[in-house]
Amino acid sequence: QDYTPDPNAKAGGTITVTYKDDVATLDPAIGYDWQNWSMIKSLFDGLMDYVPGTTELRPGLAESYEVSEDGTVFTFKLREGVKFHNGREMTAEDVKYSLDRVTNPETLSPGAGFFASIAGFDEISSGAADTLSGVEVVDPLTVKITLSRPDATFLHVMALNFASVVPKEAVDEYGTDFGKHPVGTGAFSLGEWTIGQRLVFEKNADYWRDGVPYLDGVTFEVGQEPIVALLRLQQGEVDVPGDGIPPAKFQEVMADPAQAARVVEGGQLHTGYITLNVGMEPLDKLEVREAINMAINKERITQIINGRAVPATQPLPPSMPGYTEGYEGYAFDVEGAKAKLAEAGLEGGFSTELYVMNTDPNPRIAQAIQQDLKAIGVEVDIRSLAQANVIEAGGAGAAPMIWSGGMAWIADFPDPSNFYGPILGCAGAGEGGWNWSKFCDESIDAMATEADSFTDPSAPERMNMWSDVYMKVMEAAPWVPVFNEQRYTMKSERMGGDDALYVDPVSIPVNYDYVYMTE
Amino acid sequence: MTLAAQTMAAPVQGAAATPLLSVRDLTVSVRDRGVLRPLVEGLSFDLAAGETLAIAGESGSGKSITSLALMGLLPNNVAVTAGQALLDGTDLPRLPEAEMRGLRGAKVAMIFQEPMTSLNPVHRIGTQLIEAIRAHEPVPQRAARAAAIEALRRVRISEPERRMGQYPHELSGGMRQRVMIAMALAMRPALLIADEPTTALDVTVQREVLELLRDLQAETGTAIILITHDMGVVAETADRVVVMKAGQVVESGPVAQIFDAPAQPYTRDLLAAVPRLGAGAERGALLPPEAPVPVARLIDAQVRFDIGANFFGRPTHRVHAVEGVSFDIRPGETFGLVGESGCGKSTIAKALAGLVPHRGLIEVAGKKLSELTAQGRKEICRDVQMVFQDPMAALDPRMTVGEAVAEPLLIHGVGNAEERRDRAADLFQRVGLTPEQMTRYPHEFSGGQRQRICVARALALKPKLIICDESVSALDVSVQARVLALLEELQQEMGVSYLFISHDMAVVENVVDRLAVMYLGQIVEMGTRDQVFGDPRHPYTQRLLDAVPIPDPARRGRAHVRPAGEMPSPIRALGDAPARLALRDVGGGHLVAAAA
Amino acid sequence: MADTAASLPPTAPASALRRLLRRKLALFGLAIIVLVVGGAVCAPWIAPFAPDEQLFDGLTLFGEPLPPGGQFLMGTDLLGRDLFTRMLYGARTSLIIGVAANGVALVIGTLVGVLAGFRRGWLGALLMRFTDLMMAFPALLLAICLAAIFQPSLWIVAMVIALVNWVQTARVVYTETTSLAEREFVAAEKTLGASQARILFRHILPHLVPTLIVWGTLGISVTVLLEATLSFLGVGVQPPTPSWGNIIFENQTYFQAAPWLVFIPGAAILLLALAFNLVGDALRDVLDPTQRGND
Amino acid sequence: MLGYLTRRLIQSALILLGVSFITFLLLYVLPADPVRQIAGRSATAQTVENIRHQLGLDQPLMVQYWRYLTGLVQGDMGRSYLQKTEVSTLIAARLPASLLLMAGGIACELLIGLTLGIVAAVFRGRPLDQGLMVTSFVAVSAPQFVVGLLLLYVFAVQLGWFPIGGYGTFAHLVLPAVTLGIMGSGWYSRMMRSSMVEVLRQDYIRTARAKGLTRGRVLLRHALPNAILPIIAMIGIDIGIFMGGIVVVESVFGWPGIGQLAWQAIQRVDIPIIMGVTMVSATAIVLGNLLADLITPFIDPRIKLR
Ligand SMILES: Nc1ncnc2c1ncn2[C@@H]1O[C@H](COP(=O)(O)OP(=O)(O)OP(=O)(O)O)[C@@H](O)[C@H]1O
Ligand SMILES: Nc1ncnc2c1ncn2[C@@H]1O[C@H](COP(=O)(O)OP(=O)(O)OP(=O)(O)O)[C@@H](O)[C@H]1O
Ligand SMILES: [Mg+2]
Ligand SMILES: [Mg+2]
Repeated sequence: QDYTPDPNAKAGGTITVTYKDDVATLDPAIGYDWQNWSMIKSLFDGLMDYVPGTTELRPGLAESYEVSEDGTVFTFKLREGVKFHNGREMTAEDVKYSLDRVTNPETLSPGAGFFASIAGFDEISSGAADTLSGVEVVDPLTVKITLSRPDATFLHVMALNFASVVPKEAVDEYGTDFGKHPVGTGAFSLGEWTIGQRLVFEKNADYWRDGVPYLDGVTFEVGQEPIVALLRLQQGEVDVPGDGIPPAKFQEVMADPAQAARVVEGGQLHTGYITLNVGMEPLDKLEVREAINMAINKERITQIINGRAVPATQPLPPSMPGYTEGYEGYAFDVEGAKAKLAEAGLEGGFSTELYVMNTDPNPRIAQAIQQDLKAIGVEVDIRSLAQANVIEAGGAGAAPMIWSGGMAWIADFPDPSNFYGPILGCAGAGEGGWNWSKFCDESIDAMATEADSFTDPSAPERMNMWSDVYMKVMEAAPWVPVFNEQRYTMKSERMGGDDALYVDPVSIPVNYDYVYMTE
Repeated sequence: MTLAAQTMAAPVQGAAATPLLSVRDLTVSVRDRGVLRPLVEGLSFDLAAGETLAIAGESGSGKSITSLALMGLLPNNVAVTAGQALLDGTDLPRLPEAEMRGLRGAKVAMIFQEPMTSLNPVHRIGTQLIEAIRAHEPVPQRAARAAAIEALRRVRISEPERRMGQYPHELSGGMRQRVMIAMALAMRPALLIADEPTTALDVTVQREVLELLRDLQAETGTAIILITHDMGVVAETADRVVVMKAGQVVESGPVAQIFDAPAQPYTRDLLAAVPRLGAGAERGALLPPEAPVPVARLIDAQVRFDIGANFFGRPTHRVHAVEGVSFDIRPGETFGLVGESGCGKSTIAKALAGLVPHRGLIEVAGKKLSELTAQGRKEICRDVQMVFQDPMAALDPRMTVGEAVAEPLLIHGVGNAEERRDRAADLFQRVGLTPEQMTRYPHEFSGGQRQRICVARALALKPKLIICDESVSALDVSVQARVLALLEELQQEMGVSYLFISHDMAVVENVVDRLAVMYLGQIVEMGTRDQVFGDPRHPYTQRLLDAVPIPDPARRGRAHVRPAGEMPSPIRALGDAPARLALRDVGGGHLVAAAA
Repeated sequence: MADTAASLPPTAPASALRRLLRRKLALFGLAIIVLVVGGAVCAPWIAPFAPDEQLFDGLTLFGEPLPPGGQFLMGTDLLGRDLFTRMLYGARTSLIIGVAANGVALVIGTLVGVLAGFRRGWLGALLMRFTDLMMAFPALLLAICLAAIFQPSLWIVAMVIALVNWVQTARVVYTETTSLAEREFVAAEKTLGASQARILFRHILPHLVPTLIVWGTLGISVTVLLEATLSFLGVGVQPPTPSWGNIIFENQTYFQAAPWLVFIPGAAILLLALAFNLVGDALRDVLDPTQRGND
Repeated sequence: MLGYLTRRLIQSALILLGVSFITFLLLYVLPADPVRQIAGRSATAQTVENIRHQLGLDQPLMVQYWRYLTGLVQGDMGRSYLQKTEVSTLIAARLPASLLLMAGGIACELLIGLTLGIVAAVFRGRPLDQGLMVTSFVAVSAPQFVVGLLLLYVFAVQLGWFPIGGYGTFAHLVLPAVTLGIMGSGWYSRMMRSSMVEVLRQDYIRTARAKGLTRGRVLLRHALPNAILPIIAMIGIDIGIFMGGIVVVESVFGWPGIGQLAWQAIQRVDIPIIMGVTMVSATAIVLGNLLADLITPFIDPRIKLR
């Protein structure tokens, strides 16, 4: 089930990767950004991992694992001889410590909620306990985790950065600054960090996976405007532009065969959607929501972003298991949409607001949406705001419609459930939740819970069930799924390795552990 | 007369030799909307080494333009269009800028009218002097410094070494002008052009500067072109005179000839207008009687300004600008206030006009200024009006003069717009202007006309007292004479009183009934005009009178009392009030302070 | 002298206008302003398209905007809208920002500066300390917060810009007023019994005109660009309302791929500011009686 | 002098206090909840409440402000919500770069602005003058982002004279500083021109020329120091304007200054960082003004600090 490394891979060399935004933290319990996600992946390991370039689970620090019949007890057998960057050997205690830490409210981890299925989570998060009762150290190389309910996604959760194993002594030493002095078991260790300028990762010679990483190091330069990063790439100063090819340069790059050859395209576990607030007039009417779904010209919107996406029909992206093949979704049909509006008694249309995050291309997409809705008589006022304000409005249920772009759902882990709970389920529909449609259907929720209670996450019945869940969601039309973004990235001439590594669905933008340099 | 003949002897010899500077048919024109308009036309004169030539004439007659043409410093739009000016055979106007620069300061130097603004405020005296020297001679810094100190010593500045490190604003006007002279003479130029070098100075200082120039000339043999409108200065210093009017030479000749036998009527008018000490005798009889209610009364008035700030922001020093001054002004009289710059004359005027807070008692028309309400303060303006020294500065340049004259009426709500306009027109006629001129702006008038406008404005409210603070000092003699005549005429007609402030003793003598002489914020002598001018008792009064230049070349060369340095400063530490001078009556109300 | 005086036109403003019209540069500036204002007002009639109409043929198949020429006079933008149309409608926004917001800022700045400079008591001290405070306050942050707190609309944005931009004007005017207050004609006015208000409005304000013209015209581009920055931050005028500034900011990364999207509105802002400056300069000279006869 | 300084410092402290309060208040009423940002999208209501309590954001405004203020006085600017790092550490790491850039920007705008202003004043009324004044308008109206990219493209990519972004050497500084300075240079050239025109009219300039000094010397030694006086006060004001420009310029050139930090913080309502950057920049502005006031007496001996 494991990965066969590239036979041509050569060891050595240091690559340069750029990012526009600074890296906030490398603490795996806290980091939840576009840039630090893949960095943390290379610095730390969790019990579970993915096969490079795919969404397939494989054991990480766990050598093997067993799941009880009812799917509530997971017993992980750890690898022997895995060392932290500080030289100490990793043990089961560290696993327990790490899970306790990430769920402890004082850590302020944004990922704590992922571990809600572990027994004792409620106690620790309310402060009643300071360790997870469900995590037991059986022996130095065995950890037993008991869940309070079956959770099919649990193995994915254990592959999340938040589940990374950290050494207690290092956390104690640096306290809250651990994020600036990360110590893990990963393929790379942090060499130098000049705040606001660069981070240098050094190869972990002692890495427990043999043969990797190939690179001697990775230099991340932060604070680089994407356009400038691309210029530097063209000059050979940069190997991978972390933020991808900027829209403004896309055509230029694609028009030049030499550059186009170095562009890598891949799918991404992403869906861009419009939320329709079911709690607000007149969006509370199904016909209206359907009408809006039918009114959006997704092809045109895709064109606006230079075709770097495929029109979406449903919440799940095509590469996600559980995706319903053959489902057409709501077809673009202006007349049909008008008819639906008429059905709802709104022949004359109505006016509403569309919230959108204010970075390109989102306002442009919002304007395209606005124009589409105008065609069926719906007047839309665009509220283009900073991310935080949009999230606030969405959480408070104050926004009739929100275009998700920029804050959109990129899956935390490749499982269909990840697209449901917080953004479509009742759990997220409360005040402040991320379910901005405030859509809450108990019966669908029940189905979702059932699907998640499977022991085998990839059981076909489970996938069918999820497919049904999303089909039901589409019937209620709380969203307009607009497109699934394609990842387009670029690499320098000297970069080698499978293209899949450059569009790795979980390690964005590059799987640093497996790429190599050709010269 | 014999004396005059002697002084004339030298220039005649000088002129016979080859002249140092020979100006022939010099025409300077301004390019105005593409048309050349001459500012100076056909000017010719010769100047020998060691000789002093005075260029006299009313304001705007082209005196400064001539000197700037000789220096090659004409404004961009002005140029020499004909004629030549040969300095030792070099034609100055045709010299390329680079060569001209070499001459400037080295062979031809110039002193300007305004000592206050002619030195760069941000550089030390020493720096500016050394720079002047090193601009022409590549001497080392040290040698230049020595030369600069020597130059300062030559102009008799006290403590020259210390002055080198001082900034212009730390020196008095007279000292600054001496620095300018030192700078101009540092390279021992063959020709020195002095454009109104003493106009901005006190009489006492003026005397010193003029004497200094004369001494230095005797020492270095520099030829001097002295530009002035003060005929007294001309008479006392020049060998020969060129009288200009509207860019043209009216008359030229040796000084005695011009003064004794002016050929042209313009020259005669000019001379006639010059106020002379002792010429105002006929006024004495008109002395108004002491009235029960004076127009203004000051008893022990004091004005102090706090300056400096210590740690807590409290003042550390105090300017005792006016220190216990008492006098009163009777209805219909002209009361004079004289004294050197900074002695507190203007401050008294301002206190009377309510512009600065005072202590002691100041009464106007029987009302105590310090007890007035805001309304009362406004009312009092109807009784006291002021005419400032610089009419251009005192008029809002963005307001037509008609509006300016009608403004006090508007402020005090007199009449409607129509009536106010009529009244303003009336006032215009009163001061000798035409009502048609009311729609014009101040800059469109000559200095004398502007001052008339100010007078008209002051008259608008029919005040009882008009304060004239140096109101005629900035005017040409002929214009000055006309404004003075106007003031006197108005007084007879309307019975208004004047507080006449001036440093020009000759003018004061001609117009006042009574006067007070101020020194360092206090009155040192007070009495009727005859008492003070006829029998000056206080040494300071005597010195002031002595310093006045006499427009009569025959009387030049008389011995002068050399003044004893600068006037002390009125700035004193807090709590260190100056000693009060006690005034003693020496008879007939003639008060004199005991000599300090 | 008297005869020329009689021939002078009786009313100053009329003659000022006439003299203004005599200046070629001012005329040029005035023409541009008239053109822009006219374009803004008549946009619905002139514009070939609706301002937010995303034309199907306005984009290439790859979603690229079209360069100027042909059907689209100034090309199209990234959404396939006609840039010329958007420039016309954008002129409305930009005029409001550049003229109204900037004008209000100028007025506030002038009032504060003049009051502080003229009334040197506690009021002046208070105003100046407040100005110092505002100066120390990062303007952009203030704008962002204000605009986020109030829902951004054109007029809110205009007010925010005005509230942020008056500070420099206040400082400069303050300095100038203090020196004006020392001028002798002000003392002369006091001796005439003129009220503070009269001195302030009749005698001090007119002298500030040249300064205000300089700051006012420079302020046009500054405020127009500030509005754009705010749009960029999501707190400006909301899309799809065009403004010259936000057209630039929307497209600035495309300045190589689609230069017209940046340079056309850029040139428009420049031209507008320049036009106001030309007129302002001329107006200053014309209003300044000492310049009379020099034109 | 000492008294003056003390008074000014107290005044500055009061101004900073005012700035801190207004900023705090504005951020408090801002319709965006920092806790949501921290908690992330998968957080439960419990987690959100925990975080809110943990950060003391459930306290009343004045209590929060007081806590911030007492911390600030002790040099504690709090911890970033999202980076979980001391704000002081973050700012300290980035401030030198920003100060350097700012200094470079000021130097640039003065160099360009003053030179153009002087040249325009000398050639006043001529075509060169008019050309320069139009140029100054272009400079003021040019969006910095575009200017930055343009300069980068021409001088770094095409000509290769300077590195493409980055930080470290003088060569790195040139383009960002020029970009930052260009806008200001437009202002300065206009101000310098009018100031210079005024000074060139002064008597002492005539005196200097009458001494036979060269044109250059008259301009630089005599006119410049006087003309620059009103401009010095402007530099203080400028720092405030720069804070806006710095965000753009830093991001174009990958300059590791506080502008980028502030930008990210504003986007994500990281209040401690916003407060910190605001306080630091306000301090810079206040000190800049103070410095400008302290410098003037050295250039103009007539001015006495009181
Ligand atoms: N730059 C200029 N452009 C146009 N006219 C000028 C210029 N400079 C001076 N004039 C005019 O030239 C004439 C002569 O001026 P000038 O300064 O020589 O007079 P003046 O005799 O020195 O007068 P004053 O006694 O007031 O100094 C005046 O009418 C003046 O208006
Ligand atoms: N506002 C003020 N603050 C401080 N000192 C002042 C102020 N006004 C005047 N003085 C000082 O008061 C003294 C008297 O000044 P004043 O103007 O009355 O003199 P003056 O006799 O009118 O001189 P001048 O002949 O030069 O006009 C001077 O030393 C002056 O510097
Ligand atoms: Mg003159
Ligand atoms: Mg005086």
